[in-house]
Amino acid sequence: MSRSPATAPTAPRPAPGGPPPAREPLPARLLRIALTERVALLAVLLVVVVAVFWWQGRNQYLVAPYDLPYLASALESMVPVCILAIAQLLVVVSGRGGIDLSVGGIVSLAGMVFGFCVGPFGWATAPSVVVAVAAGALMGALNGFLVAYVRFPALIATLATSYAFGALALLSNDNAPISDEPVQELHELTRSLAVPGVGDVPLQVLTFLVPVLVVAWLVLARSTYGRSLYAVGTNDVAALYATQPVRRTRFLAYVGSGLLAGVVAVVTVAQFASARPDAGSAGNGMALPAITIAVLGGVAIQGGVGRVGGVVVAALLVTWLNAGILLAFEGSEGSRYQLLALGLVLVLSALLNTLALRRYGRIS
Amino acid sequence: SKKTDTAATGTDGADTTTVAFVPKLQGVPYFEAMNAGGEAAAAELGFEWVYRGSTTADAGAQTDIVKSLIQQEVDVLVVAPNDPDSMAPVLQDAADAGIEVMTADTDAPNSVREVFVNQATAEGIGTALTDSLLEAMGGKGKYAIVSCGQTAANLNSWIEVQKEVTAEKYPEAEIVDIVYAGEDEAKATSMAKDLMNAHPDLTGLVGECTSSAPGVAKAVAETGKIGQVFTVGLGTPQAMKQYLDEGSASTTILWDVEKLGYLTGWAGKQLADGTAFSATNEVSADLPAVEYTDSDKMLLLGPPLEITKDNVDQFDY
Amino acid sequence: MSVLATRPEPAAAATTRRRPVLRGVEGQELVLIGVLAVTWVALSLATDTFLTGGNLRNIVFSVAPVALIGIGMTAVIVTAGIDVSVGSQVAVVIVVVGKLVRDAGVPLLPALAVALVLGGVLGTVNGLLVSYGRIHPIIVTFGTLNVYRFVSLQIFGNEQVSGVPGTFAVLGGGQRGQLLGIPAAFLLAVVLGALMWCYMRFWPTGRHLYAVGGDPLAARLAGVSVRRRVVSAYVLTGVCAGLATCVLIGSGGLVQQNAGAGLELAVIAAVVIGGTSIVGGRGTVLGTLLGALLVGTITSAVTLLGWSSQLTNLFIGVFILIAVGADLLRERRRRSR
Amino acid sequence: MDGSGPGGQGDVLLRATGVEKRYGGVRALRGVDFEVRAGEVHALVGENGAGKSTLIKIVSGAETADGGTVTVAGTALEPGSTQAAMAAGIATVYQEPHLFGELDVAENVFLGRELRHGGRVDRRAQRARVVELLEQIGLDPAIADVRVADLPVAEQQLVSIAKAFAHSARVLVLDEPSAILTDREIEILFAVVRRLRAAGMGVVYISHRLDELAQITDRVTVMRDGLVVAGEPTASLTVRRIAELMVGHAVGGRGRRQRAVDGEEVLAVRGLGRGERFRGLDLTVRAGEVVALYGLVGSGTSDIARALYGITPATDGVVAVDGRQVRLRSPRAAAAAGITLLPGNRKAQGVFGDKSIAFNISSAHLGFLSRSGWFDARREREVAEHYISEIAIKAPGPDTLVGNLSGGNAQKVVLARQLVEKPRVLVMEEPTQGVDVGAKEEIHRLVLELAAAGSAVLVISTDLAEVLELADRVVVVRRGSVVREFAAGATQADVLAAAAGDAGTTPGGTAADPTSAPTSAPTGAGGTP
Ligand SMILES: Nc1ncnc2c1ncn2[C@@H]1O[C@H](COP(=O)(O)OP(=O)(O)OP(=O)(O)O)[C@@H](O)[C@H]1O
Ligand SMILES: Nc1ncnc2c1ncn2[C@@H]1O[C@H](COP(=O)(O)OP(=O)(O)OP(=O)(O)O)[C@@H](O)[C@H]1O
Ligand SMILES: [Mg+2]
Ligand SMILES: [Mg+2]
Repeated sequence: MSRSPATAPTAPRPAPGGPPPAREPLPARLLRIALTERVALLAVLLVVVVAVFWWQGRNQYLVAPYDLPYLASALESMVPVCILAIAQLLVVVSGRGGIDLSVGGIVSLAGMVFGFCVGPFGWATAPSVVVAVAAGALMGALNGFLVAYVRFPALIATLATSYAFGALALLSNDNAPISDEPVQELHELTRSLAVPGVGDVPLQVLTFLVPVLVVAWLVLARSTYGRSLYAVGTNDVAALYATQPVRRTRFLAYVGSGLLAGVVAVVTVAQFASARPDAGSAGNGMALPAITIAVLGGVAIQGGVGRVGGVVVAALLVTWLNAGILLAFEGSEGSRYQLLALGLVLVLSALLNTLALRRYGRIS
Repeated sequence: SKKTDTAATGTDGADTTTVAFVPKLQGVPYFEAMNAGGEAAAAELGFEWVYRGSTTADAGAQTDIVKSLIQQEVDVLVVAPNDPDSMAPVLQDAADAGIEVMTADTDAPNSVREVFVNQATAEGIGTALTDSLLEAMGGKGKYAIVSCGQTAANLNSWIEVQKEVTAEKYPEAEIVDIVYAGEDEAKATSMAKDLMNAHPDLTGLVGECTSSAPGVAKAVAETGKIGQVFTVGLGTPQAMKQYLDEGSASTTILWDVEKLGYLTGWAGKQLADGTAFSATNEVSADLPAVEYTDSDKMLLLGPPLEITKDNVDQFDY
Repeated sequence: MSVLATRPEPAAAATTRRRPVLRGVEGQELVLIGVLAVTWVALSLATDTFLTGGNLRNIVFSVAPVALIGIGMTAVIVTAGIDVSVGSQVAVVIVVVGKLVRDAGVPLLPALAVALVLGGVLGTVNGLLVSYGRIHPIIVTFGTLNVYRFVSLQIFGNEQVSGVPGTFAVLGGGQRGQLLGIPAAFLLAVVLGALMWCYMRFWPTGRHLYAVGGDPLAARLAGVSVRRRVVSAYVLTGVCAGLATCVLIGSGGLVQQNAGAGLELAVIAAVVIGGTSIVGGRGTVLGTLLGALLVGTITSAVTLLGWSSQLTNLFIGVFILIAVGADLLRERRRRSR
Repeated sequence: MDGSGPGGQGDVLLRATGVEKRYGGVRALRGVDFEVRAGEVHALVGENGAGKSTLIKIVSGAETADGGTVTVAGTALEPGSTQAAMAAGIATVYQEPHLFGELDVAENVFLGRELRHGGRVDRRAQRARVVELLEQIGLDPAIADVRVADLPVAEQQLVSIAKAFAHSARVLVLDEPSAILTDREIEILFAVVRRLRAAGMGVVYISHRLDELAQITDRVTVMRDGLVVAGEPTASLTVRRIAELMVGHAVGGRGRRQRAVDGEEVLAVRGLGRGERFRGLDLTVRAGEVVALYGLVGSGTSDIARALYGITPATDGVVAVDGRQVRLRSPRAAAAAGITLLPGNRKAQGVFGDKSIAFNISSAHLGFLSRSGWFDARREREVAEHYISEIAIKAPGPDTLVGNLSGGNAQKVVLARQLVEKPRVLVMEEPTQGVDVGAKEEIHRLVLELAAAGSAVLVISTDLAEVLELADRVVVVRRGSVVREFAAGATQADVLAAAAGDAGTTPGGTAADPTSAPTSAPTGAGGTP
């Protein structure tokens, strides 16, 4: 199971003396990849979901058309959760039960910092953004120190800090959100951008999400640090023997997670034109949905395995699935069926994956 | 089955107006009652009423739902925002899409909303809560408030009023603590008990929202302090009934939520038809004279109700 | 033979690095007892209200649900699993049982049975998906977290269950829920906790839970029926969730749709604070109960001290770090010796 | 010779017929027939990846065969069930020790088949039994209630052997038990095995130390590429013949080498020490020299290795490489100083199980394989492919998961990692653990080439024959300090005596043991029993 996403399928070993293994026909090959590679599986699912809803929309089965503009505008709610899922990807891959429950708290607190800078302090946007993101990174550094150097279980360390950060956010402005004039003007950062043929794409997709994804991909898939991270996550003792700076590598993963949470804080404040002390904890909070997306995207909770691609496809799938479901019901049932859908997608895709892996003999 | 939504896809200029109402969250009796009122109005005044709420009370989920309604091209959009300022941007989007925007139950002052349907003024609610509690407490003594979401704008505005009124009208009374239990009745109960333990001379508790009102009453009942500690709160009648009957809750302050829903629906219809509101409006037989103040574009349902064990059975929610 | 039996050298290590396992109380438990003791003493000195029956009752009662579910969760986490769906399990059980006792007037014992069985069923689904479906527990339970929540909301059908009678008052927070002045719910948690502690310590199948968590392959090779053990842990958790639900209903009143929301984190926190290793193979129920107690104490302490309630979570966070950190330092010192 | 006991006369206890097993594309077993008789010790040999472990995993129910049947005393065995296999009387010691670090030794031995008393685990009885067992296999009974995680890997191996002995079995399967044991421990093991054979038990014995076979086994079955290629009485085979059968072609013998080493000092260690683990270690290794550090389990050699590699840094003493003094605070520091370590515990310290061969080899050379922070995947592949052919790693390609490799091939991958950047000082712990004759020769050749190329090599091995074969000097460590040093050409008896100290082991004492004579024949294809 844990092997599936990150490793290429082992090519058949030419059995010496025996007949050379028969070449696998293309369709069979595609099927195998679609079933064994989590990313491929999700991609197929994504296409199916969109196609079905689009068709239903065309034939008036939905209360409104499920068209490109709608899909585009739905991306707005995907940006935060997707970035935070990438943050989880970083820390989960770093291994030893890695996880970051504090992203919600960081979003709240960094968001308040941002709000204070822009509002009461009246700073320009650019420096405020830098400060907010830096604040996020700093909080991540605290997590990283506790987990990598003091060796706290990540779950406990980040749970504790999430309580703390959340409380500080509330205390910072005595429960009140900051939403004065300059903060409201921040909404400009997330106004929608008319893209010919598509419709209005939320600006933050281009200004925040895409850059984050590109950088994350480069770091994880192409950089030396990425390699070190996967090594540490797979077996940190072996990594130590392979001269990896185990503690620093793990530490940096949490810094990265905090930094991304800081970015999300900026996006959220801009999107809602107000810095809310409970931004990251309202509703179900931001941590669990992010972890859910990461896990759906094939990030193996035991570490060392996970890809940016998988997380992105998972985020798209969930976002557009939810958007469709809302249109499928007149009344309030929609948001309930969203829960059902998410649950089923999680379990069934994983089930399909394991069955396939057994079928294709990749797990013994 | 096909959703025959002539109104929803308003392209074919069909005449039925659609008024959509987005509550803070679905399933709570309060908003379900508003929904009932809205449906009643829709039936009588002839428009389509859409009620769509999320399963969690947060701005993000609410935004997604508003988006789906914009996509649906409803004519009027009514929102009870979880976080007023956060709703402003998406309400702007709705207005840009040519939708009439209004708020009900909770206002979004800095938004483009054309009217706010207010159940009662903060003054009205705050004063009613304080008066009825101190009446039970005999005009003096220490009391504490168990509120819900720390950031809930309307609750906080009521609490402000309670502080003032207590200070001015009841010099011998004192608010000793304000705690936040979230939308969780069990937590409210446990915190209320903590408060009673922390202040043995406490004689009053206020449950500021529909989950903490029964919560504090339950705490009093469970600690056997009925008659020593008095509670009031903003609870929905059926949830409060048993506590009102056994006396662990003296009064619950509310308003006729179904009428509020009706008024909301009516107001939506007016907006859609482009009829302006007059200073006092005759909405229906039950709502002969609803006041409208142009300065803050607010329709006011009227003074809050004091629900006691005597009149609690008049309400079926 | 004796000539042949030359011992390998009694490596100097033997004395220092090697520690016998299964001492009476594990390190983390000692630390927690210490931290708790200090906190309680400090609070009784700082306030004259802490050391009152009413307050202590309220503390132990409010931790009962977490403690009860924690008993099952400890087993699950020891097998290197996790169950984040307990909150939603509670939601399903609470609406079903709530409606049963209110609308059908079902008496205590049958209602209790329904709660336990229903919880067990929900747990079984998780267990089967984990063991036979071979899906990582966190995926399974994140999935069922959503599915169960959906189920409960469907049963609620847009209205909370109000006016629930006091069928479960014996487990509730009122006088009727007390035994010798102690909340029965808490006593229940203590008794079940003790039983579970013995089971996991002295019974073969209990020990196997640790083996499964330590190295499932090795466990299988040793002839442990891994799948059965895993399923049993999740079933137990479900049953505990059912029981906790009865405590939550307690003396009746209002049952909300958001029942159990966020409970999973509270429980997992209690378990891990209690010294159970999140990667499996190590942990005890005693630690879990102490962990739950610590969190409960802090929550009410903040109110007792009259501090602004936003501070509560800040203190919970800090205390978690202190309690767990102290044990880490002990371990560190032991290793470096 | 002692080996030809009642061998082969007893009736068949275990019979596997036409066993097939595929792993994805890999055909691990291609219709294997195999049988074990009562009262015989049956050797199963073959190159790395021949399919030995797979076969015994299937016999023990740890894996499910794709074809074929396994019968115990005539009755078919339920496939894929370890319980069924145990119930049928098959006890197995797997190649990699499978124990529970968090549980104590006594509990590990009985886990899954606890001694009970009124439903509860009867700890007292278990402990008593374990103490016996530990004494039989020469372990300190005091460890009965020690966390297994705190034991060195060799002792863990012995514990898992004790586990197999603990239950009255009819067939005992030992998969390379000797791979990480000292010769002394192996002798003890043999004594126990002989007793079991005498008691009419059937024993399957997998090993790459072919010289052992003559001492202990009655019959030899040779496997190659998932097929049985020969099965004959041990008496009728020579080590060389067996080796040829395994490899499939003639293997060249090679006598002990004699060469003068006059390179300059590369590694110089003065008064190195760490607490009670080891102290006052003086050691020098010249360019082109191979020095062996020999000691019994727990003697501290492993700790010296860890100190030289900065994992658990030394507390006192100085280390110099090429005359420059270096501070070995972390593995990175050691690597920077030109020291690399081939770790002794492959599973825990060596491999990244679910990662590819390429990943495993490159993991210690990310800097070397990167340009300004960006990783060069193409060069990584090239390096991997180079070593796959260079040291004959049996695998489909660089993308193969190391977790799917046979024990010996995994070991080769870890070794390859040490060679990439031509280290100045190469420290090797058990360099050929679980490696077949052919591979062993290759690895020895590599080590010598590396030395010849001017590196200093420090071999830490408990395989005495290997030590004597490779080393220009043998440094014997006991209780954490050097007790003696031998030049090339020392006899096993001397070295062993020095290592074991006077604790009942004089050369005489060893000679008294009839089996010790063959032991002193050098391993590898060289000698004959
Ligand atoms: N003495 C040791 N023996 C075996 N394994 C060890 C030892 N010390 C540490 N490890 C393993 O290696 C991992 C990393 O250890 P550590 O954090 O010290 O690496 P590091 O190289 O010191 O990091 P950095 O270089 O950034 O300080 C730990 O998780 C532990 O499992
Ligand atoms: N779990 C697995 N998945 C895929 N291939 C495997 C797996 N286990 C073993 N193999 C392959 O099966 C073949 C036989 O492996 P096996 O472990 O039986 O070899 P072996 O004879 O024990 O070698 P060694 O002496 O090195 O232990 C090897 O090619 C190995 O790569
Ligand atoms: Mg093998
Ligand atoms: Mg050693």
